[in-house]
Amino acid sequence: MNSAVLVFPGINRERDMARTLKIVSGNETAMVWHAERALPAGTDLVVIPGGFSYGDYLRCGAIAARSPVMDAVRAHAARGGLVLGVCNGFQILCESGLLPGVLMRNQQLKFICRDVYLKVERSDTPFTRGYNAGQVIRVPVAHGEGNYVADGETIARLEGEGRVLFRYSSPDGIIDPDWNHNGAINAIAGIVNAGGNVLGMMPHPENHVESIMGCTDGRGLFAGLVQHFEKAA
Amino acid sequence: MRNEPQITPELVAEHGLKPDEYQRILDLIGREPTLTELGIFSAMWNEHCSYKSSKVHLRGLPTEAPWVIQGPGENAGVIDIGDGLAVVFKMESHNHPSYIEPYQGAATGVGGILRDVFTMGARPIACLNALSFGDPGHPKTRHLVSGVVAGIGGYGNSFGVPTVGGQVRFHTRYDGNNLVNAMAVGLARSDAIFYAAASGVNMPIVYLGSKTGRDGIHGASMASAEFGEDSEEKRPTVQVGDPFAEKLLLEACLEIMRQDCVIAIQDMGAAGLTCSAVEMGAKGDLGVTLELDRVPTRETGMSAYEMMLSESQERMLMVLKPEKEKEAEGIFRKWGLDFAIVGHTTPTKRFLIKHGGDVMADLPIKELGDEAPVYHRPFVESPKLPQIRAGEVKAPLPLAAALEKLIGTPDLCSRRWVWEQYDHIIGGNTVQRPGGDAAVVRVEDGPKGLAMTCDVTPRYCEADPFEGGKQAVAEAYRNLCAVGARPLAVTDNLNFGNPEKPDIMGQFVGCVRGIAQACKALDFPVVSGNVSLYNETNGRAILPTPTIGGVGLLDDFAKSATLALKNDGDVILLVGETAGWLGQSLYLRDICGREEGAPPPVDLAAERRHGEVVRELIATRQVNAVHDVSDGGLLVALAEMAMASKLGARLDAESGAVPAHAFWFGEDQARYVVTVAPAQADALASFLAVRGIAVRRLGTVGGTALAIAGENPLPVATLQAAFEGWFPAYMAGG
Amino acid sequence: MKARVTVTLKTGILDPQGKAIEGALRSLGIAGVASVRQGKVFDIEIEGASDRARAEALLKEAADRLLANTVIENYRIELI
Amino acid sequence: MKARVTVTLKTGILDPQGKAIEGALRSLGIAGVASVRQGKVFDIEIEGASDRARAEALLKEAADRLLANTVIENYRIELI
Ligand SMILES: Nc1ncnc2c1ncn2[C@@H]1O[C@H](COP(=O)(O)OP(=O)(O)O)[C@@H](O)[C@H]1O
Ligand SMILES: [Mg+2]
Repeated sequence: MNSAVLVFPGINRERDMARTLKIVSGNETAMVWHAERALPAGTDLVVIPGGFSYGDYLRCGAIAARSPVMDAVRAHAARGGLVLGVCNGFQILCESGLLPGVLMRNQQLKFICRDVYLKVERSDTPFTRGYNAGQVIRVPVAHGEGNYVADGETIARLEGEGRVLFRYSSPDGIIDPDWNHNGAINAIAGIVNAGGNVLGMMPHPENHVESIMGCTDGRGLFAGLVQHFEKAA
Repeated sequence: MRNEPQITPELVAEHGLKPDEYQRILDLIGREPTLTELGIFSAMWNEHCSYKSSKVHLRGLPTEAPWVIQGPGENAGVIDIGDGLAVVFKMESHNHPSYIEPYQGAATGVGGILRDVFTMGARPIACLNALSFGDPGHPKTRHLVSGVVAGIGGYGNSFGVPTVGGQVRFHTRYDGNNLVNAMAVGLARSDAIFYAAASGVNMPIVYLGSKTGRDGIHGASMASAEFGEDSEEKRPTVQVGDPFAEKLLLEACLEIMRQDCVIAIQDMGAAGLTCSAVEMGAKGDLGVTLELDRVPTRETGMSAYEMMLSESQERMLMVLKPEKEKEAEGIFRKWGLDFAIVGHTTPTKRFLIKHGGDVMADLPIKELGDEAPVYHRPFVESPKLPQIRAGEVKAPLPLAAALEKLIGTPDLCSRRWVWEQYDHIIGGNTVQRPGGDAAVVRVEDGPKGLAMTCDVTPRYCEADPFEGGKQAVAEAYRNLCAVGARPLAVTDNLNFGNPEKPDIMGQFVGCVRGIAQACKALDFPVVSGNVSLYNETNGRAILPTPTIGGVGLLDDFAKSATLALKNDGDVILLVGETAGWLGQSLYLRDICGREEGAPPPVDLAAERRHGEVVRELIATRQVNAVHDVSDGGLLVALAEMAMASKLGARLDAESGAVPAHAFWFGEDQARYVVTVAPAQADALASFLAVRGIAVRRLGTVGGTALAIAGENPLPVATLQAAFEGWFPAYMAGG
Repeated sequence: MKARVTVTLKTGILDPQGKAIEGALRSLGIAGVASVRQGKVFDIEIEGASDRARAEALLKEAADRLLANTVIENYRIELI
Repeated sequence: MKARVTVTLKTGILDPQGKAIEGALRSLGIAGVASVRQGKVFDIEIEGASDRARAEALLKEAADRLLANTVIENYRIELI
């Protein structure tokens, strides 16, 4: 799997992401500066990592979404290439129009860093094939603006088309406001585009791949992607 | 030189200079200073920059060890951890700014300390913070807690460093003077550490980072002035932090350092351009000429005075290798940062400031720093307080009820509300998150790990500064040992009241002597630090608060110990002696309503012996859980171990000479609780006994309650509710 | 020339900040506020003199392309 | 009654957001913007009818105590 991690000024989880990709795929990852206009040849997976691109100023992800490199990402996505946006990456994908909706401030207006539980809704996607449908995984969140909002029609479409891949849940997979730390509509933690090849999610699976973090539940996502490309090859 | 306003006694006083200090300036330069010069002197000679009240005492601190690469005197201390790696760390206060504007004050405090660390060539890998607030009932406290915590998180999260530990306390003596002590820890290659001293004549001095505005002019003087009723009026000096700019500055600086462009580098902290330029010149025995017309400004019409004293954030000064100028500039432009050559080094040892065609200041550079006044301020030792005898303290509540109450008090309850606002996992190296004895962070890809902690018990320091100073160091040492780390070095942040008062000066001197003695005894040198004085409002000082930040090393992070109980049936042992010391304990204060007595004495030899043996037990995997005993005593420590695991414990009743409440809640020092598999319990106990270390069996792990024989069992869930409840409920209150 | 662009949330879009402020005002004992919605203003200095039409076109472009997320926000431009 | 409270940074206070937006506009090729400073607006609905003086007092209190950080910000109240 050839992956490219985008680096915008203010992004700060690019090293976490690159390390994880290396650990799981065995390959080095290309780090792509925001001012680039093309992705490295042969890129299978584009990853937009977490952080505070442009300080989260204006709106999270707004300025980064308008960088030169994003045109290349749009083209990659249009060709059916896979794109993964995590946290700030999710925000950037929404701001760039690759995913619908927007991430607003957390309901209680505070930044929250903690482990949360995610219910994996489907396993028949390249991003979730490493999990079973209905499986609950534990991964950390670290964000102040992760409250997914979209208009009713969009939500209905997302739900109708099965495009919600991850939802905040209790450890037993129950969807319940007490376990939805940021107040997202329908406890949405991650969605894909209509083509199913662009995933945005708020939690950080890349921080739960090594046992030193006390949990490796995030590994399945990356392992699944690696499998996906091995199959394809 | 340009004629500026005549220097009047009022102007001198407004600059925080005493008449005799002004006389000293006149003697040094042989003429009346210009206003810009007066500003420069006031910045260099205030308490914050010159350490004039504390210097003579700080000399008593041990600062050396074979693993110390750089002790106090640079931007941060540096220690060697082997494998060609060094750890760079320091702690600094931003107390006054955080009271005036809690969010920005705390945020810029974090920004400042991060800059200190990456200025030396290190990538920051962790932050900690020690916070002291006024009484929870005080009308400003909630607002301050909320702003300070958000500010620390706001800066660190955006910058991208995990905030992994710290302390939070409440006491009415911080009502008008909350304390924000921020610590940053970075990692560098030990052969690529960068220093402030300039070298070479006619070398370009480069200004980097954000533009200069009128922020925080007089910030450094403010940090050295006592608050009065009018403190709210000092507001416009507040600085706003830009963590985004700082992140860019970090990446640009590290890149420029890798390209071997840098001769000397100094961040602009307190008294910005003045302090950084003087330091570079003075340390390198060189003069410095600055051309202020070249300084990037974001406001029009800034005077030389304003530029020299501005405390705009996210700025650096660098002496560049001339042949690398273009390369360096390219790197800074790539990161979108300002880059300007604003001066050069000279052989004259003069600090020359030019602006608009005029010379605005022409001062002897060495004297600005070295000839700052040094005071041997008079001090009186704090009176010794009587020892409280446990037998004379009545127990107002049964043990379980007292525990349930204590665990839900502001000082003992969970700090989750605080640290969940900090990204404590970014970097993917946080082996032990907040909530344990010390945070553990993996070093690069391992196997080494660094442990870090912040500690001080101000009520002990107030009751007995010397013992309190010792205790702060001992507790930091203990917290590091409790996770299995070898304590290497400390940074300190000495927060006190007005040093011109002999009793306050006595607290300072006592604490520093205590710290010095403990650091010597524990082989735990001080490599960096910061002093914050004049923390007083209307004549009332804070509790003496010498925060100690400790750093320790684990050879294998995977072997670090945690406090959570592990297995049903494990035997619980107490290492160390229990006399039942209730003086200054939280039990005495929060259960009995008495803030009294002498604090527990610290036996440094025992601390060292016990610490070493606990480390050995952890390294050889003989123990399953480890926790030190500190605030709240033994039963509180056991409750914390139970809550971390949801497992309970069955404890034997205390049947010895010590009254039960003193046994369970006394705050005797040098103690650890460890758990061990039942089959090894006897062997372990005799192993310790053979070494002359007091050990006693407390009971076994099991059940879902903390149950002392003969007492009501306290369900762990009940404890947990009390423990987790206070902070969110308090912060939600209106 | 100076201008102000005001960006507000479209009706129907949830405003968690506004909600929180309502609650905070109530707990401060400031009664009588029925609702709060938070928006942004951008005070913009435009280079050169006084071609109002050009300035408006410029601001509209800035608002459409960056300052507002037109999925959830409306904006208004005022030249001062 | 409806009101708008506009909160802006005091002159001289650093506005990192404004600075970043300036840069972004420039790199989007939107030329001609000399400077941007960002502020907040609060659109507030006040209960009850039309005592303007009372409403103003209420808004002033809300601004002083919560909506604005008067250390670094100014505010303006408009009743609509
Ligand atoms: N301001 C803070 N920031 C981050 N973590 C904190 C803060 N205050 C306390 N903590 C964490 O909460 C835990 C308990 O703190 P404390 O009671 O001071 O520990 P100890 O008694 O072991 O010194 C520690 O892990 C500490 O790092
Ligand atoms: Mg401890």
